[in-house]
Amino acid sequence: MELDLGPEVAQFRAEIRDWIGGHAPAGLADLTDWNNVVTTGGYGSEQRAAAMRHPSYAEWEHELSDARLICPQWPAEFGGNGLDAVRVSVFNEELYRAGVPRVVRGMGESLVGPSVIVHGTPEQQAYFLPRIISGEDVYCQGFSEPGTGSDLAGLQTKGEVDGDEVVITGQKLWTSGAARANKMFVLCRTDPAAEKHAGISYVLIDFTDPRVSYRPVRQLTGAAEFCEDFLDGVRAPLFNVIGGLGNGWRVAMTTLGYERGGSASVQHLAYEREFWALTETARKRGVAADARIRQQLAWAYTQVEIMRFAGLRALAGLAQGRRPGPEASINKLFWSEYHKRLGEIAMSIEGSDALIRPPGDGYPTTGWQNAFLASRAGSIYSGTNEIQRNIIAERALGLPKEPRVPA
Amino acid sequence: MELDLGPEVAQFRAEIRDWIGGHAPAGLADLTDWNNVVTTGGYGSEQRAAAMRHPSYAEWEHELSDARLICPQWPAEFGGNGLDAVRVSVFNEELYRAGVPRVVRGMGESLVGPSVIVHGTPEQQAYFLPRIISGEDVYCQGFSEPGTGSDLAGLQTKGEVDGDEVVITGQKLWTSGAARANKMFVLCRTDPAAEKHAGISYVLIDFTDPRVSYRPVRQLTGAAEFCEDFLDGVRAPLFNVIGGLGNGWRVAMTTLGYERGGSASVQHLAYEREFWALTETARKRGVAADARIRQQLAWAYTQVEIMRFAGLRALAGLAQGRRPGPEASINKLFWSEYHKRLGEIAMSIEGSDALIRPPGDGYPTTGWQNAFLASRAGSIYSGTNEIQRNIIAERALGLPKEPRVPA
Amino acid sequence: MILGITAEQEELRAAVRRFLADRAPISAVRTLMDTSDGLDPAVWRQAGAQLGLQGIAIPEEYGGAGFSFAEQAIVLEELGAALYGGPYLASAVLAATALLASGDEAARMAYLPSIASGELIGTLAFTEEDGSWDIDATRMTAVADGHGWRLDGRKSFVLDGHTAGLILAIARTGDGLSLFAVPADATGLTRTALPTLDQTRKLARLEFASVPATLVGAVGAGSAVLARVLDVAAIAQAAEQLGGAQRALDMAVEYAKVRHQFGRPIGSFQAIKHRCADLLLEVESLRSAVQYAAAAVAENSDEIPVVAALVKAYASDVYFHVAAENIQIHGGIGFTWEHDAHLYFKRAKASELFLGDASYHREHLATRIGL
Amino acid sequence: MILGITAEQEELRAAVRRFLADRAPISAVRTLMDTSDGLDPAVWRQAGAQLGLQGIAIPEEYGGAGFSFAEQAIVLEELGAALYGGPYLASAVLAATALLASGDEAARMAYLPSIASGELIGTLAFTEEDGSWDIDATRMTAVADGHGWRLDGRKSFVLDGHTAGLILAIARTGDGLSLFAVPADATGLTRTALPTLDQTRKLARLEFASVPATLVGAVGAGSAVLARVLDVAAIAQAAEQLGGAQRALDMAVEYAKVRHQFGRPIGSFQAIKHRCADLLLEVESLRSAVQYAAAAVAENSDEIPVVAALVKAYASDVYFHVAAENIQIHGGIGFTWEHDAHLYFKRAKASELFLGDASYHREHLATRIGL
Repeated sequence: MELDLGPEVAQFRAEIRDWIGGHAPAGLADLTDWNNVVTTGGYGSEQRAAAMRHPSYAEWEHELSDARLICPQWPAEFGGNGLDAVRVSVFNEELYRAGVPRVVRGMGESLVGPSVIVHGTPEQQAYFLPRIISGEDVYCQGFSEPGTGSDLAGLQTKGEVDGDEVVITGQKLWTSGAARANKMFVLCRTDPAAEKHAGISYVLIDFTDPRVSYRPVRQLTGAAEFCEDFLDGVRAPLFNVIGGLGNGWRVAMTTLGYERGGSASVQHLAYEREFWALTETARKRGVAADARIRQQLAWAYTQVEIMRFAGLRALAGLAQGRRPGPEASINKLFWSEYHKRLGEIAMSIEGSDALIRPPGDGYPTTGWQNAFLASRAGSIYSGTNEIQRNIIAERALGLPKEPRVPA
Repeated sequence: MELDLGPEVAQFRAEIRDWIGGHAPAGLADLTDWNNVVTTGGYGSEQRAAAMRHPSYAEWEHELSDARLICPQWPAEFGGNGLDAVRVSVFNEELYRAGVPRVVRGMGESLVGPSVIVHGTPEQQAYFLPRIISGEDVYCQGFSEPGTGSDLAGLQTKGEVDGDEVVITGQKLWTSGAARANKMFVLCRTDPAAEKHAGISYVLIDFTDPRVSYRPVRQLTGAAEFCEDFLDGVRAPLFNVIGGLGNGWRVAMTTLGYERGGSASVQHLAYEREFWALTETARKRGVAADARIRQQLAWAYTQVEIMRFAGLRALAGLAQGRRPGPEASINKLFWSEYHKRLGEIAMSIEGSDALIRPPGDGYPTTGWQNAFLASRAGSIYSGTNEIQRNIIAERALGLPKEPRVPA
Repeated sequence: MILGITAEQEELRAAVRRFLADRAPISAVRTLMDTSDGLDPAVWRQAGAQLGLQGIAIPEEYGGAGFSFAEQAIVLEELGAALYGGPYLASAVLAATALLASGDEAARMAYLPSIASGELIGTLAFTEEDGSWDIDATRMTAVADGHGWRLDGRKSFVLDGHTAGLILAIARTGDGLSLFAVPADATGLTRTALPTLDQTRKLARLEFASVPATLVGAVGAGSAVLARVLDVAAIAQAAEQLGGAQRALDMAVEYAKVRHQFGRPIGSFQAIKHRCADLLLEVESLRSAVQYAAAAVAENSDEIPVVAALVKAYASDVYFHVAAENIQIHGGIGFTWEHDAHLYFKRAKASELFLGDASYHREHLATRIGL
Repeated sequence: MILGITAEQEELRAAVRRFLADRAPISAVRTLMDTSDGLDPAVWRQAGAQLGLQGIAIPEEYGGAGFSFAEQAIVLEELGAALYGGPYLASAVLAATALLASGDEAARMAYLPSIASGELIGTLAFTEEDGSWDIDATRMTAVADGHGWRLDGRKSFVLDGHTAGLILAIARTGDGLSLFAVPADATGLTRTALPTLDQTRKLARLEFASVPATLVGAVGAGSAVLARVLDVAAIAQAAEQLGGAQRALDMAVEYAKVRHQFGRPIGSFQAIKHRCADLLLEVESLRSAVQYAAAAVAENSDEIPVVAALVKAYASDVYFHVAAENIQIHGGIGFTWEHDAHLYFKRAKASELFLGDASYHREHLATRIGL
């Protein structure tokens, strides 16, 4: 069943479908399962990379750029198209239908841009935003540190103001996309005397600076999608401090609020495809008639469908003008717990064969082995599920916070 | 397989088996599934009551009394037999083997007696202990209050010292066996100015006092096994304060330490019987071949067997002189969570028939319905499972306590 | 497909909630649960005449309000939240859906207007004494005599079977299963109220000894009608379960905020707090599923068989989980008869078992998605 | 039955633990897991010659130390805790048990002394390419020629099959399954190391092309021998799983005490604390079950088949649960290759799947208790 979002959205859908039909290079279609990257963290980046290597990609990028459909959710005054979340979803759906990738600007689009739009000065907006849209500036995130996992505000990276510059020294962790980035948005402590959440500043730095070094951190999957970064006196002009010195926590929180959105109605697609692949595996292995396996697959199907239903409901709510509630945290909890279980079901279905990896150097794995292993990260990164449960309990249910411990 | 507990215990077993064989009235055997009462809270009290109504019961009580086998774990100087936990277990096993009930003195035996033995004066010991052994004094517990569930030390019942008496006023809750009791052991606050855990006293009161009233609290099972008690200026001589004024918390904690013990190797028996009854039900309903039901029954069997294994291991540890560790909390968590799940499995097996109760006034239930409903209490009473998890984490694993909140 | 809740639907929800709080509060539920029919006729009539609840999803040509199942799902949710014990599911869902699905215009005209108004209580008798919810489990026979049909056999677990004025029964003919209408006072029909685990929901056993009956729809069309009714009933039941689950969660959260232990509200302890968060996730997920399933019925989508099995399985798990945790979070007081937690707990278990449990529906779901 | 741990057993445990910490620490495990045979021969020889670990449960008349399986279970537990990757389970359990169960005195005398000393590594090849752990799944054939027997077919998932000097293989003869001995250098035998999910545990595929083999025990006695070996192996595997689970829990608890977030050790948050308590319950329960099961083997009790299925199912669930939670409690660092948490996680999953998973063994258990 297709969602009825009212005549205006229907008209938008018709127009954007027309536009895509008229402009998308045929050769790009089906090259990329682009929506994989929305939630499953890293898994899918190879498909995206493949699409980006395609000769038609640049042409498609150009078309989208001309139509202001890169960062299309940004307000028109900042180079976007001012699409609301409903229209972004429709845009995503129509791209998916046409089988072409959305051209995204990663964390520049989803995190840095919104921060600059909300907290930046006109001069900062004029300088930083066009470079994100054009793809000139590619950002990676410098928030987490070895000592700060869930407790982000406990960060230790120093930012010393020296004249009209900030000099940043410290260690960051869990940076994805470091190799592709030329910029990093960093949280650092510019006022060590201030209260924990105060005294933090949000700074954009040059990631190609010689005082930046990084090394990949290998994960249990065998891949190394994250990096550990060493900032050794990196200098950035005060111009690059967003929201002013000491205001970084607020800027970062605004940012995080924008981290997920517009993907509601396409998020389930990758899981759906994965589910059917697993049923196919079960059939091939002759266990699709086993009552125990059937129960588990029916359970998994239910979870995937609920993602679809929840996405449609969220979208309908947005179309009716509802402000999003705790959906982001619930959604994160839901898919990450689901995917761990799915990985386990896949191992059950694979049985003894799951014991054996494909040959090759390093630690190559089968798709199911990788899903099983990679899924364990879902409940850890981007706010552990323990933190998500706190957020849900406090914000959606109004349960009291953990009492503050006297320091 | 039978546990080898060494030659001394083997000799004790042979002797006690002989003695039971020579003294147990034949008519009592198989009348009572006496070990049911050990853990499953109330369920089984009818069987015990049936045994107590039997004409041979008094004769058996007399025999046990002569042999100092009532409260046999109490030291000989206090009228017991000084049996250690291993020998109590063996005693229980041999009674079970012979099919005769152990004559127990309820909370007088398991809670009050040990308190008086550890904390009482010689005069108090001489006065209170023989009355428990003889059955003259039957105690019920006055600890919990409406405002204190897990947080027992938050109790509000007042005990005002007036000359050589304590005058007790307050409300108690969750008293089992109130109708059979003539005494109550009460925690009350004799010093309201003292710190929370201080200022509490442990007092033995006359439960037949006209200033005591109580009413049954009906449970969701339809039965009313617990009472709510109103103490309205009940007077007790200071002689009845155990451990001295303001020392009640320590006395109560000692008591609770004795609450479980000696039942390690017989505890599983009731669950075992219940398990086989459920498999029989599954067979009759034709679902014993259903792979889903088989998985659940195999799981349940595993849990019951683990109770047996854990009991044997605990007993072997005691025989080797090990001090008990966190077994009591683990055991409580284990059987209560197991039994909830077992109740649910029983409902699955009963299927539609579980929707229908037997006819009759009140809320009569089938055995499986009762198991299903009654099982929900197991994770609440006698220290909620949340509290048990705290105890296990702190005492067995050494994890830090919840930080104290500034009041 | 319309999803999400419109302003009109919010008004409907508020009106139903007010009505139930006023006329069928939990005190009334407790009084009625001790009676054999569990029904306050005045409240039932008022629900029909004043609010039009029984006929909300019945087309206007049959005397209903002509709203869609999306609206009826909201009514069901509120009834579930209030543990309403009257024969709504039996009459306004089972019987009404069976009549609509039968394609029998005469039967529709004969019964639906009075079902819609609440004057007539209908039910559907399909389960028999073996307790199977399978369509093929029917053994009751229907034999044509000169004038019409005669039913012989037994039905059990019939929702409000002893209270209904009209019993629609599934019986086996030489040409397959067929649907029949039997008035409550038919000769040869014996009705026995059954004591229920969930006292707020009434069931009956019906014995048919050569009971005269009227065929509804075509001979042999009963399987298709029953399949449709069971799917819609599963979704309706899930809507009720959602309402109950939401209410039980609200109770638990409310208590966790006010109950203090160790100088803190117990809801500030993660053991309680995180559990409530998980329950909210489940209830919100169930809400999404119920809204979608209701929309599927409203649109008569071909997804109905799949989402029916899916949502009934999920709702059964979620409601039971929430209702059980509600007792645990309340502690001792939650285990008492006086507290309402057990009423939700028993309704949760009973609605899980009614129409087949979660495992049963997951097996159906597996089959229906082609496994 | 002797239960509980004696002082001698505690000494044994301490000695094995010291030995492993010294000679097979996790750094060595990591080095060896990147090799194809996963074996440091010097450590292996020392374990045999100095500590007598390989022969601990082998009777003295066959060159063993003549202790019981209760002692061997302790060794296995420590090996599991250390993620020791050598062929202990293959040689000292699978091969030794098969030889003992075969009743073939000549074969016992021929192989057990060198297995006991560690000079010979044996293994048992029974699983084939379909990955089934059922006794009846064997398709490899053994045909008698003039001089002896010839084996044809394939084995897979053979534990240390490429490292072993002696392969005991189950093959189908006209008179049923039988056990055969094949030296590693036999003509026609091709051995291929397989890359494993759990790199600390090595598996191989073996191809037999008319390989000459010696019959061990009676023709047709292979089913009984294999049944016995599989039960003992399940219990041995469970003992290893216990060791791994205990170590993973220790890691999690230790980290929860030292890792601070929000100004507190994370182990003071109930979300972590209660989870650790639940894990301890599981590990302690598993310990009780493993001790009982080991005693059953030591006494050759008729409870073996039941407790083997029971303990393997339970151990598989528990170890995986603990190993998975260990990663979660460690957070990001627990997801890295450098941290050891993943080694336990992979071993947990691999030992769950090896010999059949929990569901498989619960089904066996159901059958064995007469369901």
